[in-house]
Amino acid sequence: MADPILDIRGLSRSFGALKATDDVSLDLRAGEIHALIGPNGAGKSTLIKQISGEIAPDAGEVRLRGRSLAGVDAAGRARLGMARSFQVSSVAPEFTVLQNVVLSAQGASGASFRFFRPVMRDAGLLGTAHDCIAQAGLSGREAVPAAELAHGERRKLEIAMALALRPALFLLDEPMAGMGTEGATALGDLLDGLRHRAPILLVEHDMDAVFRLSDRVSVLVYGRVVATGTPDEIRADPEVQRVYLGEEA
Amino acid sequence: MSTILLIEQLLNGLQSGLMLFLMAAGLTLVFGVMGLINLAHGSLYMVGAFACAGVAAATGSFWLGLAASIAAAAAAGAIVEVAVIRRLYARDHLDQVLATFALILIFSEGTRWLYGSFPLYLNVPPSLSGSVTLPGGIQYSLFRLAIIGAGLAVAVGLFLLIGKTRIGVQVRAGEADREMIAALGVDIRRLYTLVFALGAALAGMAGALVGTIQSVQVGMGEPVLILAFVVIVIGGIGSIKGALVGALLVGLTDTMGRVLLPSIFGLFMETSAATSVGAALASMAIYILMALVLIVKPGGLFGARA
Amino acid sequence: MPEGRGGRMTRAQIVNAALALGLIGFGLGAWAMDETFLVTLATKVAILAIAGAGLNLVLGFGGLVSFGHAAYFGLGGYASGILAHHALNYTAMFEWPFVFEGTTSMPVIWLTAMAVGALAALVIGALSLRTTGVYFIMITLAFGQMIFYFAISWPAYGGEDGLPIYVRNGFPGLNTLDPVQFFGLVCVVLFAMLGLISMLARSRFGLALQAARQNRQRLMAVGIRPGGVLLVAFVISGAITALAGALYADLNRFVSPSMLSWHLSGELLVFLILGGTGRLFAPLAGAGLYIALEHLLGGVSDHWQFFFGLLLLGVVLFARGGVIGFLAGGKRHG
Amino acid sequence: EPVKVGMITTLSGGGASLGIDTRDGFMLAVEKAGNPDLEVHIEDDQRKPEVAVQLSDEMIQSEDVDVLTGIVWSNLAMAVVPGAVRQGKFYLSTNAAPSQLAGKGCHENYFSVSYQNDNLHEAAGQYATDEGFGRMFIMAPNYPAGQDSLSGFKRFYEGEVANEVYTQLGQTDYAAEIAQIRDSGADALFFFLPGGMGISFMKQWAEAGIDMPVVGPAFSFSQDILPAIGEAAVGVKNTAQWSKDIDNEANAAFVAAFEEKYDRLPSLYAAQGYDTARLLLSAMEKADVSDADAFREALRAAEFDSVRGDFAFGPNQHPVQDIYVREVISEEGQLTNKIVATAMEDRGDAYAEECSM
Amino acid sequence: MSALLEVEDLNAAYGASQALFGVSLAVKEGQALALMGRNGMGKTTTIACITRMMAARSGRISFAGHDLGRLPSHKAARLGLGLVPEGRRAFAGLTVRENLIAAARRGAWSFEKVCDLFPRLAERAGQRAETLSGGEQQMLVIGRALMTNPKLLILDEATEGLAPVVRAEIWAAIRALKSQGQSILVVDKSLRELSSVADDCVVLERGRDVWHGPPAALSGDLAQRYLGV
Ligand SMILES: Nc1ncnc2c1ncn2[C@@H]1O[C@H](COP(=O)(O)OP(=O)(O)OP(=O)(O)O)[C@@H](O)[C@H]1O
Ligand SMILES: Nc1ncnc2c1ncn2[C@@H]1O[C@H](COP(=O)(O)OP(=O)(O)OP(=O)(O)O)[C@@H](O)[C@H]1O
Ligand SMILES: CC(C)C[C@H](N)C(=O)O
Ligand SMILES: [Mg+2]
Ligand SMILES: [Mg+2]
Repeated sequence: MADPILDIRGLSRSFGALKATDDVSLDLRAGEIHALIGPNGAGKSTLIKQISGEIAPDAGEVRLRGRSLAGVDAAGRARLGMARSFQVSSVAPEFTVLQNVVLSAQGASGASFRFFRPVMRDAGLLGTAHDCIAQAGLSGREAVPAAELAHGERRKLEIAMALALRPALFLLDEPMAGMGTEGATALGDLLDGLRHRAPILLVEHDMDAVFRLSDRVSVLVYGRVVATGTPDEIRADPEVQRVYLGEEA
Repeated sequence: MSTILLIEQLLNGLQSGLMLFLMAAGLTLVFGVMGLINLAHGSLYMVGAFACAGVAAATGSFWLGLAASIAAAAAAGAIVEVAVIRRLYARDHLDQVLATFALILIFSEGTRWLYGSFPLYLNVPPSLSGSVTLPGGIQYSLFRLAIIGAGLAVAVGLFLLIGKTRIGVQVRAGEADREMIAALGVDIRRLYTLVFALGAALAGMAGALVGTIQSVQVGMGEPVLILAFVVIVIGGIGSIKGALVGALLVGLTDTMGRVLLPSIFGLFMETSAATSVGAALASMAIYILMALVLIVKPGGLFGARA
Repeated sequence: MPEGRGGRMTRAQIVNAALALGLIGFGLGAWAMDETFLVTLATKVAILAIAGAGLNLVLGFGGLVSFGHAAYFGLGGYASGILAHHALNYTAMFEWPFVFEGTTSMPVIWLTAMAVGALAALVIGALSLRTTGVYFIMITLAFGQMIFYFAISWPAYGGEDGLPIYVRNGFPGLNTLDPVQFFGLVCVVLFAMLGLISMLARSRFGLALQAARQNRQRLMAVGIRPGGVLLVAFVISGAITALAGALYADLNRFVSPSMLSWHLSGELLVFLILGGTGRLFAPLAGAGLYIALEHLLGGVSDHWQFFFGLLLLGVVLFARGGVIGFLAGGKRHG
Repeated sequence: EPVKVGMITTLSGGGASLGIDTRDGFMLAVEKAGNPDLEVHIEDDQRKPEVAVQLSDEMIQSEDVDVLTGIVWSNLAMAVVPGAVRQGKFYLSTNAAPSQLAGKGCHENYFSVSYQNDNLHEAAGQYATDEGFGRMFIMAPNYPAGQDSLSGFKRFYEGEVANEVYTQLGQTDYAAEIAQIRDSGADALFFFLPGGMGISFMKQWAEAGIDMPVVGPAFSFSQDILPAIGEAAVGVKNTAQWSKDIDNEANAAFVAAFEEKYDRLPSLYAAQGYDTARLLLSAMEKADVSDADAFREALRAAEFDSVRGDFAFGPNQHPVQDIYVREVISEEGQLTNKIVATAMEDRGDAYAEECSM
Repeated sequence: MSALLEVEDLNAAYGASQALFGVSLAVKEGQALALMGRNGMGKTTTIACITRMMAARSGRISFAGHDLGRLPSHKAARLGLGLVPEGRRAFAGLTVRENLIAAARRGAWSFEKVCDLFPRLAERAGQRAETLSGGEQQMLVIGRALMTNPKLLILDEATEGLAPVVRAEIWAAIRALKSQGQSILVVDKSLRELSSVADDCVVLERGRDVWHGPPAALSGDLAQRYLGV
């Protein structure tokens, strides 16, 4: 089997006495959706932040295509191809949808110190942006400032921005939260197609989506990975049922 | 330098620090806790000083003057909050800067209109005038000792009010999300008026105390305002403990810098030049201190947030 | 700046054009009527607008509230004053590696002032950008105050007394002592700077800069480091404001530490807010209104500052988004 | 031909009291003279150099004044005077007289009617020497006028300087300095702290209860701020070229008229403003302002009855005059100054030689 | 039984763009009403008008016999509205305990009872809200609303981002609350769980209330049409 795109080894991070992640190892292989589930406060977002470089781990390392990312900051990791969405929508509120996505495309292009040409007339960036907006299901809302979007629409904008980075992999922190059944279904279909472009590490509490989409599922409890397996294996795991799934399994 | 002189200078630093704390505490409440940049805080300090001078002159009693300073500043604060500030919470900081800048002009020129350009004076009340001999033979002004006491008492009171009471919790909740705390049934408008008036009262009291040992004049609040901002930024905005520590640091740095730097430069320079260079560096000292603190701790010493 | 929707942009453009024409018209009109002083006043507005434009780049677009921009303004002024001082007194400014006796040539002075401003902004910016929000406001103030006190107590160039420039510096082909020619020169600089800023704001750099104001976390996540973007903006801003300082020194034929004082930093902020933060023409609108009110009210009463305060208060409370926001409507950007 | 005077002085903000007195003294003389050919424009400089420059531009360019006057502060004078005199205007200083303008930078159109900035400090030094103070503690703010002040003092002081301290400009708390003074064991204290700084210092000084003679230039004890200092000032010695009790007709008339018109006692600044106007009026009697050379000669002659008694200009057009030592006294419930000695007679200044006029 | 909350012909707008067009709904004492609709259809806007966080253009809102028309939002809340807002909005700098007591009013719900409902919160009582996990924050704001002991509990997407077990617990809690007679207005995406508590449903589409009825009737075609299920 090919080497994993993303390889996480022994990541630990404590906040005071609390071990938010505790010696977590997992990997993300080409073409897969790897779901990360676990109770609230298990450390999923903390793990994503360590992968994306927003917070530094106390121990352990992250490798992207075999290359260690130690010392690379969040912006550097984004340039290396990590696209992430935030659990709480994080966009530029005064920018329009289009400007937000163009910003993302510009980031991917790596050239932000250009002082002369108007960016909103850059055909290349605009093309990418319109594409991604359409894929995320936001067509027609390009000119609306992000602050005026309804909650669910802002979630979609996050997805569009991640797409525009043309990433090597996606780190999605609860992308479906707040989206509504219809939106979640559409997003599921989108992710389903996306995995072949770039693998996805998906944190989600929407179990329908998780079991429908993922190739593998890891379960994080109190900062530790307690199980990894196929959706069916996880669904059947009594421990996972007890601490996380409840009667839903 | 003799030990006695050194101790006396430390006391001076402590006293000027606690004086600053009275200003800074009100500012940090309004600024850190209510999220409002109030440049007019110095004007409230001035209002307190003028009220004290006016009432003390009319009644002959410093204590009535002091009470009047607190009342007048609190009233001025409440009026300003209701008439102007209240409309600004939802705006960004910059609108607040402009509006409170306008308030400075109004207060300063208004006071000048009423009292003229000539400074007023206040006398230390007989019961607190003169100096006492402290253990070790240190002569120290009684009034300044009283200021030290008042500053410490206010520090404790505020610390309890903000940290330990439900009112404090509600005010801080208001700073985090004003709309939300109102939607939960707290009359945040009235609460803010009260807090603002409290901050103003402290500033007014500081103005009266400082006016008594210095002078009462239009514009007296501005330099103190800048220093108070320095203090709360060093300490970390919104933290009463930070304001206290910051104020003491600034007071001590300023006093000791003024005293020590010229003599230090005197060790290897000609006296006149040394005193002048030393004095120059001393006036920069607190700003250097602030820059250093912020470079090392970008959120101030006790700042909750960056 | 973000492209507005529909007719909004044009309305803002009309206001901008009116402001530009108003300034030029006022200056020329005053000149035609032989009111030399009013030409000088218009020149002052234009120069302060340049300084404000420098601040606007970081504040309006980048969201950095610098409370220490007087530092660059004053450094630009002193660059001009010191160069002219040596040139006029025929004293060497430095003798190594070559003897340099200063200069009275504006282009050279301008470049020097901008270089000095940029350098100061680079150092101060690099240190200050570690902080955010109010802490940033205060650390920039701190650096400003340090330079201010330094200028006051450094006797070589006049200290608190300041440094006179007996004759206005020269510009090739112009008689800068003629108020209207100097006014014209300043206007050209002003509109060049506004053009530059407008271009920057629309560029890729500008998009990143404005994103840095709104959400630094997001900017990082798309692979752009806000620190670098903001620092570059800060340096450009320092250079522009220093250029204004050099012009101001020439207007007054005098530099003093008051150019470095926090009052001036505050006034620059007030111009921007009064004009409408984040609007390209805010500095011009704000400085124009401020100076006009100051001038008109000053004649009415000794207590004019009282009424001035009331007027300013009225503007904040009732004209949201500053003068331009009030006139042009539309969303404010900052 | 009428003479247009532009008066730029500080009428608002801190320090307004000095400008107001200057203006009131000047206008008192103008009104008493009732000369219809004298027209005065008064503007407020807010104590800001750049505002002063703009006002002078306005007066010179738009209002076409012949004479400028009124500036209180040296830094404003440095900003305005060189440009104004180069444009052919006369400048008559009612107060500020920085050394640069007395020495190398002197100009034929520039006259100081008050003094040269150092004079009062020099006189204080002379007085300290005369009194036999062997060790003096000297103190001033750290800015050029403060540095000049201490060097002026030392120029004529022959004893030992116990300590030399520069305070911060605008400082209001002097606890640290007072502790140093107490500790120094000096015979006497000389300080120069103009305006609010002096008020604060004196009040704190009195509180500290240190038994040490105090000497200073008149600025800290002039009539406009004495009431603010209060009883603390009584007994302090200060040096001035004028006092309300100088015994001559002109002075008596001035003091009476000033009190009558403004209902307060005149200060040093009022006297200086008054003398300046009287000098100008005397020149107008003798020459037409459009003939600059003649007018200048008439000014130089200084043929007017100064409230100071004898008055003459030295070669650099700064006064040559007596400087007195005054003591602060309480008189009819009011604090005021009384002459107790003459510190220097016919004193010119230290910079006249550098002036090549 | 008379309606606790009654909204009639509500119109509201964000600046120039109208968001609500004549919405009407009613919550009866002791009952639960579900407000449903796709993203951006006006659910949150309706709630903002009811809680007086946003001024309606026109329409009538009455609650417990009072007209909410002109009341400031804190007064409306004191009449007994308890809001769990969309997007959580816990007071970031305050500790869990402080968040809970900040707006507490006397009644059956106390700190201890909330901790019984959400033991997680008891464990984290001294931690600042901004450092809580998403789900913990969600529990916190539900607890915060309960601590005001409201007559009507308004939940806007209260289970967003919660683990299935917790979600189940919260739905259980909501059902329990309702069985104790608590009146509830609830917005959620999950039709299945809504059906288990709601007595009545209102569906919004583009700012209009296009459908009223019991949850059981909202299935098949209707659900597909209005909710995309
Ligand atoms: N900055 C911090 N300081 C202290 N504790 C923190 C901090 N950040 C997170 N925590 C704690 O670490 C634990 C893990 O938080 P994290 O946000 O990673 O959870 P999560 O698995 O994403 O949960 P959820 O599904 O609810 O979003 C939580 O208990 C949280 O309170
Ligand atoms: N602050 C705002 N400014 C302008 N328009 C807004 C604002 N908030 C919401 N809107 C618009 O109002 C409409 C209704 O939004 P609302 O938030 O009420 O929808 P919702 O039904 O709660 O959606 P969701 O399920 O996504 O939360 C949407 O078209 C949205 O774009
Ligand atoms: C009033 C005086 C103290 C003024 C002083 N001569 C100055 O130049 O500032
Ligand atoms: Mg999470
Ligand atoms: Mg909603």
